Amino acid sequence: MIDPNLIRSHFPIFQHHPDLVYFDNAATTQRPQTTIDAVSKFYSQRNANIHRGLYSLSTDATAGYESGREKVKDFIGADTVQSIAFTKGTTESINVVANSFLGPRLQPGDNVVISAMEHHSNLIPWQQICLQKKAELRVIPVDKSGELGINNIGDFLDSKTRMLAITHISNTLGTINPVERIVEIAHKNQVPVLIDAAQSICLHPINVDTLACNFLVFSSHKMFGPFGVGVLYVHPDHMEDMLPYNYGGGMVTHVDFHKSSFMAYPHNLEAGTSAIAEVFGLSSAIDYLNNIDRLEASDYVHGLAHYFKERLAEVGTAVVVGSPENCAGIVSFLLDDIHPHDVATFLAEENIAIRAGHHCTQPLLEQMGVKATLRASFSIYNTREEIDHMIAVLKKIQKFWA
Amino acid sequence: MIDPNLIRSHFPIFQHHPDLVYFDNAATTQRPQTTIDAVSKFYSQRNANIHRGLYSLSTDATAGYESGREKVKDFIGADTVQSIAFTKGTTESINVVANSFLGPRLQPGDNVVISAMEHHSNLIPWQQICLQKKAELRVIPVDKSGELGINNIGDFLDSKTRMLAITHISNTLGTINPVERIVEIAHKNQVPVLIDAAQSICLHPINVDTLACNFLVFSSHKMFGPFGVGVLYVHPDHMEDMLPYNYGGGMVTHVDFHKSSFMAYPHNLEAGTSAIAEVFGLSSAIDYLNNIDRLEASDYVHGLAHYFKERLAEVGTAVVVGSPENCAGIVSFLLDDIHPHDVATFLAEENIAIRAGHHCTQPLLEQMGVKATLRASFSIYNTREEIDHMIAVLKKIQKFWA
Amino acid sequence: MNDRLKALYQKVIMKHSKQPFHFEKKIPCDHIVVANNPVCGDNYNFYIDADTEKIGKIYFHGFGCAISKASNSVLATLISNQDWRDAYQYCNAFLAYLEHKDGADQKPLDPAFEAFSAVHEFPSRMDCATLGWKEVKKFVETHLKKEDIRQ
Amino acid sequence: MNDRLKALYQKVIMKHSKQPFHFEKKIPCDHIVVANNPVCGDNYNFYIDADTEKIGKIYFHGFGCAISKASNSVLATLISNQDWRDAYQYCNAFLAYLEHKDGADQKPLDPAFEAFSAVHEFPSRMDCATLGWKEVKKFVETHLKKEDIRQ
Ligand SMILES: Cc1ncc(COP(=O)(O)O)c(C=O)c1O
Ligand SMILES: Cc1ncc(COP(=O)(O)O)c(C=O)c1O
Repeated sequence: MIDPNLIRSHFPIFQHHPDLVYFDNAATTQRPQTTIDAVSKFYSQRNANIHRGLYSLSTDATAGYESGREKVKDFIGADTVQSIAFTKGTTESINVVANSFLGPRLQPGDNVVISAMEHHSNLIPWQQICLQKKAELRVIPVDKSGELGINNIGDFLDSKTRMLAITHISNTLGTINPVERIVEIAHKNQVPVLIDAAQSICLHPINVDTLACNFLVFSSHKMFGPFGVGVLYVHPDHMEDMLPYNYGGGMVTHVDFHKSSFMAYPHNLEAGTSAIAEVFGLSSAIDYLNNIDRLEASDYVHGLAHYFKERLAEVGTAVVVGSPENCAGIVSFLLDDIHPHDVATFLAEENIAIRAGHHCTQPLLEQMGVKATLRASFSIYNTREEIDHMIAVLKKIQKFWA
Repeated sequence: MIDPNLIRSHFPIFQHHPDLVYFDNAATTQRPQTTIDAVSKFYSQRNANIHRGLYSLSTDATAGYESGREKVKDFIGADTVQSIAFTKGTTESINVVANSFLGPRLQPGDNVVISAMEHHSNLIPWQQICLQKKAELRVIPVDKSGELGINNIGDFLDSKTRMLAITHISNTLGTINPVERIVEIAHKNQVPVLIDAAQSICLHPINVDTLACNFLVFSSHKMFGPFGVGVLYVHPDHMEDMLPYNYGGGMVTHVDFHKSSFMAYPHNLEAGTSAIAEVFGLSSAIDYLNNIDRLEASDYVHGLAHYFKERLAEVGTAVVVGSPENCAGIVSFLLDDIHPHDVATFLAEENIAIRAGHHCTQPLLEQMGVKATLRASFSIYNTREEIDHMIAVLKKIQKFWA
Repeated sequence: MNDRLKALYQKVIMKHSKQPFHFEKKIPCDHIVVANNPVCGDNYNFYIDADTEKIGKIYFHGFGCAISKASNSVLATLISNQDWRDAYQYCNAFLAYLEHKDGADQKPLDPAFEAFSAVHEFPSRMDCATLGWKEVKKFVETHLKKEDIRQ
Repeated sequence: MNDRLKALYQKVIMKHSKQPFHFEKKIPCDHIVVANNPVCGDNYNFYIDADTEKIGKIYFHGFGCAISKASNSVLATLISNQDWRDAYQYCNAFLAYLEHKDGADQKPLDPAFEAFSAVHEFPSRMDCATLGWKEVKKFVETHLKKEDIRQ
């Protein structure tokens, strides 16, 4: 059983702001003390640069960094630690795949398929490489409920499709896409699949081995880990295809002035000094996640979203945007015709932190016929009482605005 | 006056390893408690994502992040805060300039000029863009002392030169290049200049306004700040020329499925969630540096290097590699024909942390006629006593090897 | 509702936001000035008639929060039919008032500014209140510069 | 010199590193095996004569630390003139001995391995001691696979 109050006690932000109702977990989660300590302990006790040092601080830092890679590998069920590259985050991971993998194999007339619910980070990199290579970007639409017509996905794929990039969970609508089915359909058509796990990695157990996706990307800061680091998983089939992205120290075998040779993936993608302390922090966040039952945790959080939608029905003309059957702990909604920014400002005055805006999904909102929404996104430290509080405040706002 | 023992007390690594002699500051510096606390305090008390939040945690985080930009601006004497983009580090900053600025204006037959003492990070990005665009990479050689013939630099520049990229301080030889003169010469030839300040930013006051360089790049982790963040300074003349590098959230004005428009520099280069806590840490590191007299500090550190070279003369056949007149706190050397790795292992057993290898400057070492060196690099927490200790150990090693 | 909120969402603002002045896509017109904030999604057009002497009527239309709508409504009320230099002075004064520049918050050039006195306490909402004014100010500035050159 | 160092830089190692066995660019030869560690810069070539039955003489040359040089010198001593399968077994046994695999550190296949028993205590030097063995093992493996296919 998830005990939100126990969990809350692990997150020092709530000691510091006892009244904080933090419903902006889709933007970034809070960090448990253990993550924070892992970072500061690294700097206080183990700090050194990695890979080339012969003294114990450096070999120890190197071992810790590489064991972070191992930990990520186990966390997502990858076959080999060589599959895991550390990046700056989801956004960089996707740009790397678009440029280092797809770019060289994309011909004029080819196409790339995404869905209409993608975050800008899983849209623009594909859009731009398609523009550059005169390829076509195809977009699987969403229906009114905020779902993809899974049965039609096959229709978007053909022998010229070079990539299908799709989010596991919509950061705006909460839709959980049936990624297993999607990968199956894509592979039937010989199309490689990138899964954007930014929103799912925290509480949804993912196993890349059974999922069989070709690429998986996510950010540490959305899973109780530090900012500044993320992951790119590349299936062993494609590891040799990954070209370098940035050039610099730490990714070469031999350099002379007029030509260089590069290490194999993942090292060829880790040019320059890595976010070393951040990898220690991410390792610790994974330890934290491994210590909770993530199936229970996601059930708990989905339950909060469900409860919130139920209670929202009481608030007169409030409307939920999208109603996917399979829905994560993320709810977009509108309060009458009050602009989301005004509502968010009122909520903020009551210590309720939620987002208002387009959530980096402008085209999706356009499809849904809205310009901006309020978005409440829940995590394991949130409670029904907090939701009750928000509902009460929403009612007050409505009254004030009437 | 620099009091190394006082300074040492600010760096918790030395409480934890009282016997540690840390002479690997060119690889990464240690962090003062204030930097470490700034990061953990951010996570414990102020953590939120920036830019789009309307609640106070987020507006406060945004303000802190942007005041970090302001602090960097003041630290390097930039005219406007718009000049400062946050990147992953020096390596990424250089790759950005090579691709987002230089790439589109580099024609077949054009050339780019670097020096022979560049770190791989300030070499390979230029080499690769030149290979791709059929342009020429010209290399200003170093002489036996490890200096550039400053009087000949003009000879390398012509009307086809599109960039001069040069390091302020050599990370291998310690050479301090006369960057003011170099910028002058380049500008007389209408050539823009990128200065790699990775090694100088910590203790050498730099003013981009008087230096008048076009680009300046450096990493937080080499100036007492966190890993995972660095800086790209772009002169206002070129801000409009900077194309996006990664695409994603936070850098767009309008997005639809088939085309996007982007914000102006620096925001168009900060796609995805930034290293927010790391910027807070970097701000705090700059506060730390602003509280010491950096001219005195660099004098002190150069004095340590000078003292080390003097004492090294006692150690029989030890040789210093390079003897630049103007030398920072970095010394490369060899002990007889004992391989640097063996020496470094012996030193490590006596708690002396130094690097052995090519220091990401393979072509430079080739020019100097060596394959690897030992490198001692000093900072303000180092002392002459530590150097005495190292000299004693070097003598022991020599004896053992004899 | 706490006092801060009451100060921000004053009656005047609520009224302007619910019944904005000259809220209409007025085409044709002499000039269209776009006020667009990509970060929050606010998006307005100002439809401006003007001759060399002075600005005529200003209409506006678009999407944004109550604060931005009220602020643009007040803009349309105050700047319509102003002489170019007066319009410039008004824009400057409004922005200075909101940003507490040089004690400008003490004495508003126009009493209508006072409805926005609390925005300063909500840094995240400053853009909402100032965006339209900034863009219209730029438009007026460009005209004045051309004038200066011509003279 | 502490005991750890004395154990690492034993007399045998110092001797091999100062006077390596078959340290010579032996060209022509049947095969050249490259052992290159980009991280530390170690760079050796093995010059190997061999027929279908067995490996002949192994020479080596290149640049690296005392540990790597001694390790490659021992390799040249032990693997020269071995039958292919024995060579493979030796390489495996040496690597297992150093990596403490399945208690392999208990009983070395060859007493010459013992000089390297302390390397395990210096994780950053493991690559130095194993690089050459790993590359030669790969070379032998490739030969054996071809054999298997042929049979
Ligand atoms: C001169 C110089 N340039 C560039 C770099 C690369 O910096 P980073 O690894 O932080 O990207 C370094 C440090 O390794 C350096 O010393
Ligand atoms: C679904 C999705 N994809 C991608 C991203 C981008 O992640 P980041 O900003 O950490 O690069 C996000 C988060 O904003 C997201 O929710």
